Parts: sequence; structure tokens; C-alpha cells
Amino acid sequence: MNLAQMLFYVMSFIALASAVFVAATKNLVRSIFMFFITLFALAGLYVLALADFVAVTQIVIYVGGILVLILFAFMLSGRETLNAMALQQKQFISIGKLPAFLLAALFLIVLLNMIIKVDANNLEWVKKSIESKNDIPVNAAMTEDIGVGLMTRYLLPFEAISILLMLALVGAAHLSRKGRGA
Amino acid sequence: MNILTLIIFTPLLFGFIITVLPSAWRNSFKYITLLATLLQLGMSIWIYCNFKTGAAFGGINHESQFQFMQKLPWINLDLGAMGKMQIDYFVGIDGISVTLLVMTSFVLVIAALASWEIISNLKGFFVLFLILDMAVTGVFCSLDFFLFYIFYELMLLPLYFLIGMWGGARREYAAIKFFLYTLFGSVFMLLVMIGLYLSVKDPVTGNHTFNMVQMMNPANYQPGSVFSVLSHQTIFGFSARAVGFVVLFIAFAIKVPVVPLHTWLPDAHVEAPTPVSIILAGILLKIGGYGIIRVCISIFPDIASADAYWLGLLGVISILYGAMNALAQHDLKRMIAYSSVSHMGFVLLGIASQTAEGISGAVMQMVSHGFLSTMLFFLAGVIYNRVHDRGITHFRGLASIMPKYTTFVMIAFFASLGLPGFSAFIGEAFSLTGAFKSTTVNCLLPYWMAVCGSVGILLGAAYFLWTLQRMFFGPVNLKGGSVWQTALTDLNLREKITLLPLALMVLALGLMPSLVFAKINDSVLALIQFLQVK
Amino acid sequence: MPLLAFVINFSIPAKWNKVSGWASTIAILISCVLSVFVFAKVWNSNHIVHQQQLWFTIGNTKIYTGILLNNLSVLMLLLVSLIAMPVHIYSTAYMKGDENLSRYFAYLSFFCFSMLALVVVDNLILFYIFWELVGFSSYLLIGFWFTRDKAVQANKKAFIMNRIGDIGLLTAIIILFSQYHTFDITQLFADKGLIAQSVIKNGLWVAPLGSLPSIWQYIACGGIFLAVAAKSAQFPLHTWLPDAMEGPTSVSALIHAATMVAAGVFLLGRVYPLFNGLELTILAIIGCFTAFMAATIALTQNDLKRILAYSTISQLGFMIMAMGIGAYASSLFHLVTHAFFKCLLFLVAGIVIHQMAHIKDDNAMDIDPQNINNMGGLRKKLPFTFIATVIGGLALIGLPLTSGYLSKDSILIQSFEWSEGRNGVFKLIPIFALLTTWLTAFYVTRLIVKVFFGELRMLHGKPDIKLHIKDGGWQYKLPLVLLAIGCLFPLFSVNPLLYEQAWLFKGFAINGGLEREDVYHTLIPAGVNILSIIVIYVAYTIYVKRKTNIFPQEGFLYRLSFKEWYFDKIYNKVIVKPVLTLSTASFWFDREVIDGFISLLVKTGIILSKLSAWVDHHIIDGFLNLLVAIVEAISNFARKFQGGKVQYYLFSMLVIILALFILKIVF
Amino acid sequence: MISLTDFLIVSAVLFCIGLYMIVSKHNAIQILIGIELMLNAAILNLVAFGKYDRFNNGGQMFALFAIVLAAATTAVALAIILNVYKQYKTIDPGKIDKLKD
Repeated sequence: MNLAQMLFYVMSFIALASAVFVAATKNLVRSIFMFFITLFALAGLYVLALADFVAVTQIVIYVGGILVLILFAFMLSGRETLNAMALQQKQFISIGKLPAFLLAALFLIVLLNMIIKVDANNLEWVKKSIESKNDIPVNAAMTEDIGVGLMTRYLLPFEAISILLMLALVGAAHLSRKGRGA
Repeated sequence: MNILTLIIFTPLLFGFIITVLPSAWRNSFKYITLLATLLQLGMSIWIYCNFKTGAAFGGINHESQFQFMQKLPWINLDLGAMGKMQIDYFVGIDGISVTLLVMTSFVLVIAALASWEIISNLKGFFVLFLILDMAVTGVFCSLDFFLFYIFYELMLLPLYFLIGMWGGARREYAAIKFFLYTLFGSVFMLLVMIGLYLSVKDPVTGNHTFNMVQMMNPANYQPGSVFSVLSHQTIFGFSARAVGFVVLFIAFAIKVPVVPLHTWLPDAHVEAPTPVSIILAGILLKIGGYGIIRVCISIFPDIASADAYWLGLLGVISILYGAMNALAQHDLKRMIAYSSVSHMGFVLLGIASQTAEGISGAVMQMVSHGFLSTMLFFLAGVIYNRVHDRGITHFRGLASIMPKYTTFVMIAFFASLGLPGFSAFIGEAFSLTGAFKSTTVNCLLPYWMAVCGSVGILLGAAYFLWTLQRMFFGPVNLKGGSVWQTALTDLNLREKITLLPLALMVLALGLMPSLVFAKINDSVLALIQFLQVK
Repeated sequence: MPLLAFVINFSIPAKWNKVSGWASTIAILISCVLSVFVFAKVWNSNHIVHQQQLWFTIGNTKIYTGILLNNLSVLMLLLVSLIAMPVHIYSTAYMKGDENLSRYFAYLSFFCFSMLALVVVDNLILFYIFWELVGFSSYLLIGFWFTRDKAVQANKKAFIMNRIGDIGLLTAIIILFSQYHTFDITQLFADKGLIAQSVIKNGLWVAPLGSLPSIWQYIACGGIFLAVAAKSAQFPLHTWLPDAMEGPTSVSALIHAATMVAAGVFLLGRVYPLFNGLELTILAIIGCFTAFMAATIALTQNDLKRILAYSTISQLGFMIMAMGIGAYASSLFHLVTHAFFKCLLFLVAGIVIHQMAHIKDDNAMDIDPQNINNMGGLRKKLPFTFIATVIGGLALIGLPLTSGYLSKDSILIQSFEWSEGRNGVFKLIPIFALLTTWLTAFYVTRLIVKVFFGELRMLHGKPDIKLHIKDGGWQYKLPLVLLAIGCLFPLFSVNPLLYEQAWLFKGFAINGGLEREDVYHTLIPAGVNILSIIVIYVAYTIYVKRKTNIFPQEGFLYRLSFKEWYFDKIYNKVIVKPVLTLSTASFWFDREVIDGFISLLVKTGIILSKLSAWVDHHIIDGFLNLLVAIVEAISNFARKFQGGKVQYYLFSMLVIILALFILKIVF
Repeated sequence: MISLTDFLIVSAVLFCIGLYMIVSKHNAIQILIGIELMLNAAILNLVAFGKYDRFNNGGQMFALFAIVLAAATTAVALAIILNVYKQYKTIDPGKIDKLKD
């Protein structure tokens, strides 16, 4: 077992454990912070999957953007909101949640079953890409490729998403505006 | 214009008149309704008088022997490869219908007179009343199953609203219970009806038909169809015809009502306003009995003889069980309602015997019970109107305060408990005779059923006399004290006018049962013959 | 001609809406005259009038209505109208002042109508109809004073007991109908009728038109017996009769002494051919037992009318017994004579009670006007009444020169003859009958003595009460005279000592019984009467306590004066006490066991009915409600998916996806 | 070398945790977090498979797009949640049932 694998297991353990904690904890604030850790661990996993740029983006946007947004929204919205939102009296597995839990567990079983059946390592196209050296070598610097790709091959989605982002920005701003209507 | 058509749709016409009249004229509505019902009564008496008797007018399974027939093509759809859909507007009567028709129109007049007490929302009430009127008349006249079913269903809706809107304290519960019960029955009836439709072909036109008379002829069934006599189809492992019979029987048994499908009846009767109680008890129950004769045993004679034992058993159970329950009641209307269960048990017993005596007795009992229960409910309504209480134990010594009322109550009670000279005696005696005779004639019912049935007469005497003793005799002692004493005035003129013809009818039928028997006899004989031929 | 007479007969008493009581009295008078006429025409003329017309047709059976007049029915017709007439006259006086007089006469006329119709109809259905109408009118009359609780209870009891009998009769009629396909009495019971042609063979009851298992023949007889027992107050169903005494006394006289209770015996007479040997024996035993039991009960009663009621039961028992032993003619003979003297006694009782009530009202005393312990010494106040009572009483005891002697002795003699051919237990029947006769003598004497002799016992308590009592006007006297004449022998027989000479008897006795066959015919009347007289005397002494009174047999008694005292003691110890105990016991039995049994039945019925009501409410309705609840639960469950909860939508969507996945994987 | 299956398993577990949160939580923000978890699981799959597409770099590209989209949705969703809270004084989606019959 080499270092990469060790790292992978550690990272995935951290990610899953913290995700479970996120799901299980009663305290909203704690769960948000734990989510933070999950995202970090996931970023680590991306690195291990040879996607360093994605990992960085993950940290910048998710951790720096989304999570901060959540926290801000949460903390800026007044004391009573805070209390109401933080109010979590349900246990992790209560009778009311049993169906949800069962559902999730069954989904997990189904998915795992699929994964094992599919046997991803020996997929046809994966094998082909390995043969044709289409896979990413461990030491490749992908950032440049991504940049070029964005500006050429993926230009249209890129632009579309930027418009979407702007719309979302305007919309969010409009929605959270105080005052008339709202 | 055919007289039957006229008699069916007269009330609708008057109902329409009431609908268009402004509400300011609301006081005239009851007179209009009364006029409509009187008109109907006049027509039915005309029919009765002009009704021909004789072996050639037996009816039952010979289309040509029905009288006052009208047959118009109504819905004729060409379904291409499926053949033609043939639904006729087909009305006609034979001996069994004619007596019930007269009884019905008579009871409706009484019910219209009893509607004087209704004070709220007169327009709605009388319009619904007239629609109901049309539907019940239609049921007795129609010979097309589809038409029959439409009228049958059409009764339910006005009744539901009449009970639900003008009823007593628990009216909603009672209305919904009534509605669900009967709807339950009729939904299944619909299935059987369609099954029959698909099995029967009109020999003349070659189309599938809803004609009931043709359904009675085994030759008209298509070979291999569901209800064909020869093909012995099965549904869930039972013979299809047996299933059809049982389902139809359940539908009508709910109406009759037969124990254990009777629990809607006490509730509905108790909660309904007096005119509706009268219609319920006087007519609706008869539709059940009529349906069993006209539809159940006529279309499925083979099954009817095979299952006669169970029909008879249900009849006996109804007699005894209803009487027992009546004995235990504390509410006057409820007591009467259970007594209806008991009396209608005789009808079932008589029908099950499949002898001339039994079926004649059953029809007689239906007619007689139509009048008697009308009278009983009207009387219960009188006292309820006065003090809004019907508890048997809340009254004592009414005979001193209301002598005329007591006289009528005694007539009604004694007539109901089968005192000879009144019509109920004839009905009960001949139902029992038929039941007893059936062993020797066709071996359908064992002797003990008749004997048990006669015990029902004894119980009938017990509960009526007990009620009489508790409510009417003894020193005056009312729950409501002197307030009630002043409220309990004797009968007024309208009530006397209403009750007197009823009492006279009951007496007349008891002394001259030939009024009924002469008309039904040929039909009954035809029916018996038909049943024996199978 | 008879038909016309009966049309009038039927229609006139039906005028019961007339306010005046006289209208119905006149009506009954007319029917009385008419029936005498009819009687004269039909009696013994071998000319059986049978007319009928079609009533209605049911199926293939035609049902006729019509009348049938033979010796039996004309006799009953005459009897009923003859008894009814004095009672009507009497009632006009007796009921005077009652505010519901017209109602009373309406009921009374209605009763007469149904009774008269009952005896003449020719088919069983009509017979049943009038049979029940008789019970119904009796119900109305017993409960005439409907504000009295006891009266209402009594009439309910009477009606329900009668109803039990009616059902027996109805069952019997139905059985006969399904066996013979006819309701016609002549066809069924004539000499060569259908009944005569049917036999019981190999467990089958074979008739010309079909056969039934023989059990049904027994059940038919049982049903008829039940009807008889209910109407004529025989052993298991007799308790209503004493209670029925709550009605007006004149009603008791007419209905519960003379006519209605005789209807049972009449029915037996009509359907006599149906019964076979075994059934007749049972009848005889029951009749005998009833007679004896009722007589013992009558010994200790204090209520004037109850004594008479029990004595009626006892006499009816005699008639049934006579039927049972085949003394058909004697039975009917006794029926007729009994009607006269018992009616007389009741009317007398009515006068006495009326006068006692007067005393009670005048002096505002709290006493029971019917209690004979309060009476006494009325002989002087009511001399006419006294004479009538003595005649009636002697007839009831059956002393010579009265009509009761003729009929009662004929029954006794025939019972001895009957038992001659048998052994063992059957011997007891005539012996018990004999015993009953003596008991009768005893209680009748006791009654007369207590009421009319001695001094008014009320006076002991309050010596200063005023007494304004008298026999009453002619409305009282005329009926008494009429009936008293009916109690004496000449009306029935030229020879006061030999019953065989009675013309009534000849009318019925077709086979034998007319010759003085053996020693019984002389021995029994003599023995019975001597003993009866002794009993009367003994009773007399017990109750009068040797008060010197003029009494016909004084000389005879005087010679035995010493022994007499001695007798008295023994009598008290050996006979009276046990008899008292026995009668108390039998009264108790009557009250507790039979009544108790019936009230137990009633209770059981009520409990059963409560139970069934409960079942109805909880189980059957409950089942329905359960169905409703299930449907509701299902629909609520379904409704949840549309509850506007986003998470449920999501959840259900995911579940379905999952299900698809799983299906995909599995299959 | 880390096999593809390992990534897939991790992502499946994450997905299910997110799913569980979405279905069971009564707090809109936590539901939002659940959605993010599921998105991340998806992104992890994209990235893992993207390893075998060097020239087009599709996996990583779409991972980037997805991240950006997630950011946008989150922003809008948060704004909505805040508004809902102002309106109904609760953020339990189960209790917002004004449209219910």
C-alpha cells in the first residue's frame, strides 16, 4: 500500500465521517462547520484523482463562497431567526426518520450493487483510454489544459454559465432585498 | 300519451313549475305538490280500475301480457362490430306492479300532506320531493333494466338531501349511512346489469338488450356468455348465475332491509323528517321486495329455487331479530323502524316459499305494510311535532289527553300486530301458509321456518302492547310536565283527514283482500308457473 | 232465511258508535230473538245450513266466506245471545255514570258481534279471525279503565296469553291447510270428511290429498290445545283469567264466565274428529288437573271475583275433561248450564261489589269492596240478590233440581264409565273430579256464608257507618231473574234427576250414553249429592260458627250436634289445614312458578332483545364503521402524498426510483 | 494506484448521506447542505472518471461547471429560505402548507 492509497483512505474517511456528523448533529452551526471539513476532505480527494485545479476551485468557491454565504445568511438574519434555525430537537434516528434512513440505506445498497456489478476498472472505454494513453499521468499539469479548453472547446457552456451566474446573482440580490414586497 | 308515462312524469312537471315560481309564493308549493300527488293518485286509480285480469294478462315473462305498455327506442348506438346498443324506454305493468303503484301514489299523497310541517327551504324540499316521487313511480313501471336502474339511482339523491338537510340531530350521519349502503348495493347491481346486457340478445333485432322480460327467457341468452343458463360459467369458482343472483339480491336486500343489512334503516327513519320517513318506510322498502320478485327471482329462477332455503332463513331471522330489537327500543320511531324490519321479513319468507299463497301473501304484506308504516310514522311524527321528543318512557297516559290520537294509534298498532280484519293479518297469515305449504309443494323451506315466523307475530304483539301500555295507558305522567300537557293537543283536521283514509284502507284490505288478490292472482300464478318451468 | 237473520245479526251490533247503551241492548235483543228463531228452525232438524260465497282467490285456492249452522253452532248462538242480553240490560244500570259509557257499549257490542260470528263461520280462516277478535275485544274490555295500572297490565297479559293460543291455532290451521288444501270446516270435520279419511300409518299422516310426517298431526293437535287452553284458561295458560277480573264486573260476567272462555270448548267441539285416543287422554288429564287445582285455590281466596274466576277455571276444567273422556254431549251441556249460573253469580257479585263500593264512598273508608272478609249479613239488606246467589251457588255445586246437577253428574258418571275400561292412573281422574265437586261445594258455601250471613264485618271496626244499600232497580233484577230461571232444571229436562232426559243431551248424543247402563247412574248422583250436602253443612258451620239460623237441614244436623263439634275440629286439623297449605302452595305455585316462569320468559326475552340490540349496534354497525374507518385510513394515507409537503413528494419519488432500480436489478 | 471503484464507493456513500438529509431534515438549510453533499458526490464521480479523458478534459470541466452552478443555486436558495422565514416564521418545509386543501 503506497502513500497515495493511504492518503485516499484517510481523506475519504474524513469526508465520510464528517458528512455523517453533518447529517447527525442537532446543532446547525456545528453541522455547517463540519460540512466545511467535508468539503476540504473532498478537495483532497480531487487532488488524489489528479484534478488539482478542481480541488482549488472547490476550496475557493465552495469553502470560500458557498459556505461563507450560508454562514453569513445564517448569522445576518437576526437573533430569532438564528434561534429558530438552530433549533434541532430531533434525534438522529427516530421513528419519524426511519423511512428516510431506510430509503437512504436501500439506495446505498443499490448503488453499491451497481458499482460492483459495473466493475469500473475494467470498463471498455477506460481500458481503451489507457491503451491510447488518453489517461492523465500522475505528474501532468492540467491547469493549462483546462484554461485552453475553456476558451476553445467549452466556450459556449462557459459563457452560458457566466450568464446564469449573473442571473443568479441578480435574483438572489432581489430576493433578499428588504422593504416593499419581499 | 301513455298513461304510465304520464303518471311518471307528472311530478316532474309540477316540480318544474315549483322551480320557476318565485320564492315569494312559497306557501303555495305544498298545494302544488299535493295537487301533483292527487293527480297521480287519480291516474293510478284509473289504471287500477281499467286493469284487466285473467290468465291472458299474467305478465311476468310474456311481454305481450303486460298492460299500458309503451316502448320507445331511447338510446340506439351503432357500435359497429360490437353490434347495436339497444336501450328502450319501456314501461308497462302487470298485476304485481299495479297494486304497488296504487299503494305508492296513495302513500305519496299522505306524505305530501305530512309535509305541512316542513318550514325551512320549501322550494328545495318540494322539488326534491317531486323528483323522488317520479323516481319511485318509475321504478314500479319500468321494464327495461337500464331504465329501472336509472330510476332506482334517481331515488337516492333526493333522499340523501331530504334526510341530510331536513332531518333530525344526527341527520348527516344517517344520510351518509343510508347513501353508502344503498349505493354499495346499486353499484354491484350495475355490474350484473351490464353482464346481463352482454349475455342477452333481442331475438327480433339481434341486438344486446336491457329488456327485463327478455332476460327472463333462457333462450335469449347467447351461448357461452357469462350468465347463460347452459354454459355454466364461473366467477371466482362460483357459478356465474349464482354470483349474479346473490349480488342482485344483496342490492335489493339492503332496500328491504334484510338482517344483517338493515342498520341504515333505524338511523335513516329516525333522523328523517316525517314525510321522508313515510316514503322510506312506505315505498322504498317495497321497492326492495318488488325488485326481488321482478328482477332477482324472475331473471334467475334456477338460482332462486336453489337458494330459497337461505332466503327463507334470512326472512325468519329478520322477523325474529327485528321483533326482538323492537322490544328493546326506547325511541318510538326506532321501535317502528325495527318493526318494519320484522314485517318485511314476512315478505321475504313469502317470496322464498315460491308458492302462490306465499307470494300473494308477500305482495299483500307489502301493500299493507305500505299503508301501516305510513300511518305509524305519521303518528310518531304527530307527537314529535308537538313536543320534539319520541322517548317511549317519557310519556304516560296519553289516552287521557289525546283520545282521538290514541284511537288511531290503537288502530295502527293492532293492525300491525296482525289483528284479523286488518290487512297485515292477511299478509302475514298467507306468507306463513305459503312457507308451510312449500314443503309439500316444492320442498324449498322446512316447516320450522313457518313456525318460527309465527313466533314473530307473538313478539309483535308483545312490543306493540308494551308500548301501548307504557305510553298511552295509566295515569298521565309526562317528562316535560305541564308544558307538554298544553303542547300535546289532540289531532287537528288535517291530521284526521290524513289518517282516516289510511285506517279505512287498512280495514278495507283486511275485509276484502280480493281488492289486491284479484289483481295479482294471475301474475302470481304466471310467476309460479314460470318458476316451476325454470 | 237464516242468512238474512245473520246479516242483521252482524250489522246491528256493529252500530257501536251510537252513544246510547240502549241501542246496543236493543240490537242484542233483536239478535237474541233472531237466534231463537234460527235455533228453533235448525235444532235437531237434521238440516245443516251451510251457505257460502266466494271471498277471494289466492293462487288456485278459492277461499269462501260463509256460515255453517248445525246443532252445535245454533246452540252456541242461542247461548251467547241469551247470556248477552241480560248482561246488556244489567250494564245499562251498572255502568251508569261512567263517562265512557258509549265506548263501553261499543266494545261490548263489538264483542258480541265477534262471538256470534265466531260460532257460525264455516271456515278456519274466518274462525281464526273472529277467534282473535274475541280476544281483542276482551282486551279492550279488561282494559276499559285504562288509567288503572293493574287493569292495563291485566289486559296486556290476557292478550299475550291469548296470542300464544292464537299462534297455536294458526299453526294448526296452516298445517291442516297444507295437508288438506282447504279451510272449510265441513269438508274437514264432517262425518265422512277429510279428517275421517286420514290415518296415521308408519309414521306418516296419510290423507286423501297427501301425507305429512305424523309428528305434524300431533303438533296440529297441540296447537289447537294451546288455543283452547289460552281461551278457556286451562292449566298452563290460566293465570290471565283471575287478573282479567280488573275489568268491569258485567264484562267479567259476559266474557270471562259465560261466553269467551267457552269458545275454547266450542273449538274443541268443532275440531273434535281431529283428536285421537292418546290426545284425548291428555286432554282429560289436563282438564281434571285444572279443575282440581283451581278448586283448591278458590278455597282460600278473599276477593269475591277471584273466587268466581277460579271456580270458572275449575268448571272449564270439567268441560275439557269431559271432552277428553269422550263425553262430548255432557261437556257441551255443562258449558250451557255453566254459562247461566256463572253469569248469574258474577252479576250478583257485581251488585254486591257495587253496594260495598257505595258504602265505601259514603263513609270514606279505606277498604277493598271486593274482599269478602269485609262483608257479611248482606242477606237482610239484599234479599233478592241473596236468593239469586243461592240458586246460582247450588247450581254450581250441582245439587238436584238445578241445571248444574244434570250436566255435572252426567260428566261424573261418564268419567266413571270411562275409567272402568282402564286401569291404574286413569282411575284417579273420576276420583279427582269427585273431590273437586266437593271442594266446589265447600267454597261456594264459604262464599255465600261470608257474604250474606252473619253480620257486616266492617261494622266491627266502625260501628257508626251508614248503610244505604238495596237490591237495585229493575235493570238489576230482570237479568237476575232471567238467569236464575236458566239455572233451574225445567228449562233443560223434564225429569230433574236424570240427565239422560235433557233435550240438549239428546241433540248431541249420537252414540250411546242414553241408556242407564249400570250402577253408576244411580250411585253417583246420590253419593255426590249427599256428600255435597254434608260438605255444605260443614262449611256452613265453620263460617257461621253455629249462629242459629234457619236452614233446611237443621233437623238432620241437630241429631249430629255432638259429633258435629268433633267434626269441626278434625276438619280443621286434618282437612282444612292441609288443604289450606295445599291451596296456598298451589296459589304460590300459580303465582311464583307459573307466573314466575312467564315473567322469566319475558325477562329472557327482554335480555335477549337487549343483547341483539347491542349486537346490532356494536357488531354489525361496528363492522360497517370499521369498513368506513379502513377506507378513511387508506384515503388519508393517499392524501398525505398530496399534502403539500415537498419532502413527501421527494420521498415518494425516490421510493419509486428505488423500486425501479431494485426491480431492474432483481429481474 | 487508487482504483476507480474506490472513488465510486465513496461518492455513493456521500450521495446517500445527502439523500438522507434531504428527506429527513426539518430545516431548510440542512436540506440545502444535503443537496450540496449530493452535488459533491456527483462532482467526485466526474473528477474520478475525468482521469481517463486527458484530451478533452470533459470530467474536470464539468466538475468546474457543477461547482459554479452549485454556488449559484445556493445563493438563490438561501435568499428564498430567508424570504420564506419572514413570511411563515418557520423554515420547516413540511409546515409550509398554505396550498394544502
